[in-house]
Amino acid sequence: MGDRGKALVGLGVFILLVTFPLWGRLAGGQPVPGRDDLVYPDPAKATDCIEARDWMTANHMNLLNRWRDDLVRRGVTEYVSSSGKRYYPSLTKTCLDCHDDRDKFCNRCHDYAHVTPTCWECHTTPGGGA
Amino acid sequence: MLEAAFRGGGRYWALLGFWGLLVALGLGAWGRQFTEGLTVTGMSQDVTWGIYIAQFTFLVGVAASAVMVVLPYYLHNYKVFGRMVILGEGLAIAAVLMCMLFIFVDMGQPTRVANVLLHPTPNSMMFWDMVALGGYLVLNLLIGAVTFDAERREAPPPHWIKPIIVLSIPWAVSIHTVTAFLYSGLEARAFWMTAILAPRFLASAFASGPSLLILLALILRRFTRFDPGEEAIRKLALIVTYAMTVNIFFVGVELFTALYSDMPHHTYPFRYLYLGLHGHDSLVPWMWFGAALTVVCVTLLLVPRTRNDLRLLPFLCAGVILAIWIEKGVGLVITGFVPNPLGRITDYAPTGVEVAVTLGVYGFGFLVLSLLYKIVVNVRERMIPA
Amino acid sequence: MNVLVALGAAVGVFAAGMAGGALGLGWLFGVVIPGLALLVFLGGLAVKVWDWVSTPVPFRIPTTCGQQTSLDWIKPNKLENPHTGIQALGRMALEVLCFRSLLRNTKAEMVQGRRLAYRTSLGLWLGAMLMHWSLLVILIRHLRLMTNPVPAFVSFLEAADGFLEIGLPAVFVTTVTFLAGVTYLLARRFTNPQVRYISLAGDYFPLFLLLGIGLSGVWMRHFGKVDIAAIKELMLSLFHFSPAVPEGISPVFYGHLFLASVLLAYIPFSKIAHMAGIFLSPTRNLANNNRAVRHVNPWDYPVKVHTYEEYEEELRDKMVAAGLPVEKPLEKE
Amino acid sequence: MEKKTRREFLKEAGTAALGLGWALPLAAAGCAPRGHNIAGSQRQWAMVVDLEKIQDPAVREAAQKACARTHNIPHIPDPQEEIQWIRVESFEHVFEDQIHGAMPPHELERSVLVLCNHCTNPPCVRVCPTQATWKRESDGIVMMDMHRCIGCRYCMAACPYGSRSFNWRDPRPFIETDAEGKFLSDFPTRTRGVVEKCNFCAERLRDGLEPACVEAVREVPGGEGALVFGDLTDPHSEVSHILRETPSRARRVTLGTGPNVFYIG
Repeated sequence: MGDRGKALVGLGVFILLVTFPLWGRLAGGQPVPGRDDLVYPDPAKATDCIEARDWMTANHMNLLNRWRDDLVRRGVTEYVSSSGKRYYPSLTKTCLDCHDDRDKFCNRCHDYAHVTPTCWECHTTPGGGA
Repeated sequence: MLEAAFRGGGRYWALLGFWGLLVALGLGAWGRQFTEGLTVTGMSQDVTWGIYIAQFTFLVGVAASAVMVVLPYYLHNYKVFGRMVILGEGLAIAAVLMCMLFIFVDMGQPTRVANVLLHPTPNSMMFWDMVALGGYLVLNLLIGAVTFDAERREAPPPHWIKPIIVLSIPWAVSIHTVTAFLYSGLEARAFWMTAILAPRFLASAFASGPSLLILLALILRRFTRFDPGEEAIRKLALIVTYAMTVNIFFVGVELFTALYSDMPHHTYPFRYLYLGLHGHDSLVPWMWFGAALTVVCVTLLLVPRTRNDLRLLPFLCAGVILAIWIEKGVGLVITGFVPNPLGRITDYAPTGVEVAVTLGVYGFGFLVLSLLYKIVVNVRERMIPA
Repeated sequence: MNVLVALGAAVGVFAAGMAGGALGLGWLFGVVIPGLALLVFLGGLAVKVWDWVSTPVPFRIPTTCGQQTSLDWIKPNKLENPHTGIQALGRMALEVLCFRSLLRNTKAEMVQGRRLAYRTSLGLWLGAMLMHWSLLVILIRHLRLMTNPVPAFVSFLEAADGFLEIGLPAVFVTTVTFLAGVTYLLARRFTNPQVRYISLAGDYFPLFLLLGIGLSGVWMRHFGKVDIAAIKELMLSLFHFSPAVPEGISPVFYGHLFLASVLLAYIPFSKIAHMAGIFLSPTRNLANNNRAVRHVNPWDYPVKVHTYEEYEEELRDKMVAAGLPVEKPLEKE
Repeated sequence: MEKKTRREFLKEAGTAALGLGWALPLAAAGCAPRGHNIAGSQRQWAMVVDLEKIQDPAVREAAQKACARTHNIPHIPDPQEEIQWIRVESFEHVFEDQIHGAMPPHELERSVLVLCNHCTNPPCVRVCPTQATWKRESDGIVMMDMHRCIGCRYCMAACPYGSRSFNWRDPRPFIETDAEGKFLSDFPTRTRGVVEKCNFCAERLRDGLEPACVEAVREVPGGEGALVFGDLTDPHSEVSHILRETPSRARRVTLGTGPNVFYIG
């Protein structure tokens, strides 16, 4: 019957849409885009981050957010880490001292996970790198 | 009830299409403003507010004016306004939406707009304006929907709506008062820092809003079977007359205070408006045109024979609206920035992008208004015995 | 009882996924089950659709509620009573995109105890619109974890959805509207006695699944942060047919994924198959043109017909003899 | 009968409520903190500008340049979009309320450095709807939080000194860079759509340094003491000392904002 064809075309289109993530692979033929390995800062500068690595991976944005309010608004100039060490709460002056390459330490993950923070619209890397 | 908004002839759809076109134009222009920044506007470091905030100020008045039909109908049981009230509330809803959009498009960082509510600041009049406008929108939506639905079912409105209607009356006054306080609380700007600004705003609002309402009512009379009533229109015209007269009086009071005292910072803005200051006279033709329009309209409104002439009335109303639009939408905001704190004068004229965004916001407001009025008209037409 | 069964099932699914993740069954819950679920979903839906389209629709049975196309001077209602295929398409589009029939939901009331009046009840329509459209946006947004590089339309949608920078990471508008919609749809089944009476476990179960998926998603984004890069690695490897399960993915993710897998696999066998069924509803997708076009029964077989002419031919002499009138007189010999 | 009383009640309630239309925001504004006075801040940084010494263009330029480089301030040629933290204006414009017809022209044409006054009772802080600008209690600096600002420009309308600038466009292309294309300072640049202004070099004060302009004018011959910075609440500070000993003026003091940049000479 006439309508059967229409319905099957609709079904086909639906299946194509649902399996969209597959077609990029078939069309472009790219290899499995896995992550690069994590890069750690120069051990000469530091061997530990201010908090545990896993915690930092998951929560650094909230830590930075708190720091910005603490430092800019509340005048808090010290962050005491859970290990009791004291740090100056600043993205530019503390974090970027060790994580001194934005491509290596920031964008690598952000790009992969498609996260677009606005930090870099204003903040620079140490030495004024845009 | 909502589906009634989509029941209409070709002319109605053409109207909706026209508003939709304006909205699309505005969206495109705003997209450019969003990506490039407010540099695409005519505003500057000296004149930091322009056509957006001016339109917002004008439209707050239109929104507040709904009180001029709500108050007589509900508090004084003035039945003549029975069919007009819902039109007033619809106009208020559309006007408040436009107000909010005008504030929104004026922001440098629109994505952070939620900060106003995330960090409430009671000492800022802008915070109160947001609260007042939001509350007024909710009140009018609720009152309009509930009372109109009751009317449609030929049932009495529920009792709980009464106190809410009473609340909406001072709320209407408050939205325009707070908007005036936004300006009049600034010691930096002599032109705005006048205690009579809020009364002036209200007087001009009660002239421009009801004028628009009369125009809309006349349009509905002409093109639909729904008639808000001749007597209601005449009463509104009387309200317009009183309000406009009071408005002229208030402006006169302002002029006297400024010119008789002859304090430089108080006279400069008026000279800029009506004579031109140091060669800056771009607003002068506007202002004199507005003044002449005001005089003509008020004179013709004061004479009962011309006021009650329903063929002349739409022109008088359009004149009043235009005169007040010039007063608030052109003169008031820009002139507050003249001269700047360092005594310099910067002229302002909106750019094409600004005008397009402004048209887009108006298009959206009138789209909403058309849909709301279509519902009213369709439902009412069905209720009229054939 | 129905509620408890459905809730228990949904919680059980989530717990199973969590346990699977915690016990290191990443392969089972991250690769095998989602893959099977997708196959069951697509295959099941295809079978279902095939079944539907194979069922003959001998009659035009659109349900209409407007003026039918007839004489020139009577204005037809093209969308309520479509006359052509295009008009039927328009009607379908309004139904599929705007849930138009839900707008007809009315509530009857006695006015002052003596007169019956109806009022529009928008709750169901609003709740359904919020839930379905938010879900669509959320699904498209999830493509950021399944594609690399991420297509522009996904980025755009994500940026628009997270326009209001509330919180960090920003709260998506659709997250809020989706949860609000699902919560309303659930609450409606609990509080409205008539709806509650007709609700079965199969009505509650998908809602609990959706709520569970939404809440676990919110948890992973805003509270118990998960390793998003590892999750993306897993998803990409799946879609590249070379599955690899990275270390360190939170059990909550496996709970989330198992919930989604169960929902996916459940669709073809449940009421959620309306996502395909709505297109094939004969009361909606047909043009009401019975009076203008002849529709022949598709399985019509040739019926042996004995016409009056043949009857008379056979019995003419007897009829004439009996004095009955005949159309064609007897031939004189 | 009953109906009439209810209507009467409504009428009265309505009329009474009508009066509330203006009262609510007014009451709120009245309850709001009336700014901070010096006693409220633990300290109050202040600056004294020596009009005589800044008549030397080199001194003024040094101050402006140091400011721009320290804070990555863009140089936008269009004066209507220009960002200025510290700028040069003529005496007659800065002290418009203090000039009179008998003043000699050379007096009126004197150059004055103007910057944010870090008012004791700042109008910009009063009007900001998001607390993006506030008066810091620890030292009286009127701060600006670029993360919080929504770009409504209400503070610019409220500032009686024109000390605030809005980023009409992305400032980055207009910021001075070195040969490698790097900015001269690590101070964050701003994004389009936010308001900015002089912050008395809060970030340098934190490190125990003086504001950049104060430090820079000292390097210029004859510029020593052109700008003096210190704590106004400390009677032994240099600014307190100068203001006790020397006649001084400040901008638009009748407005009651309490400016903390003073002018001598």
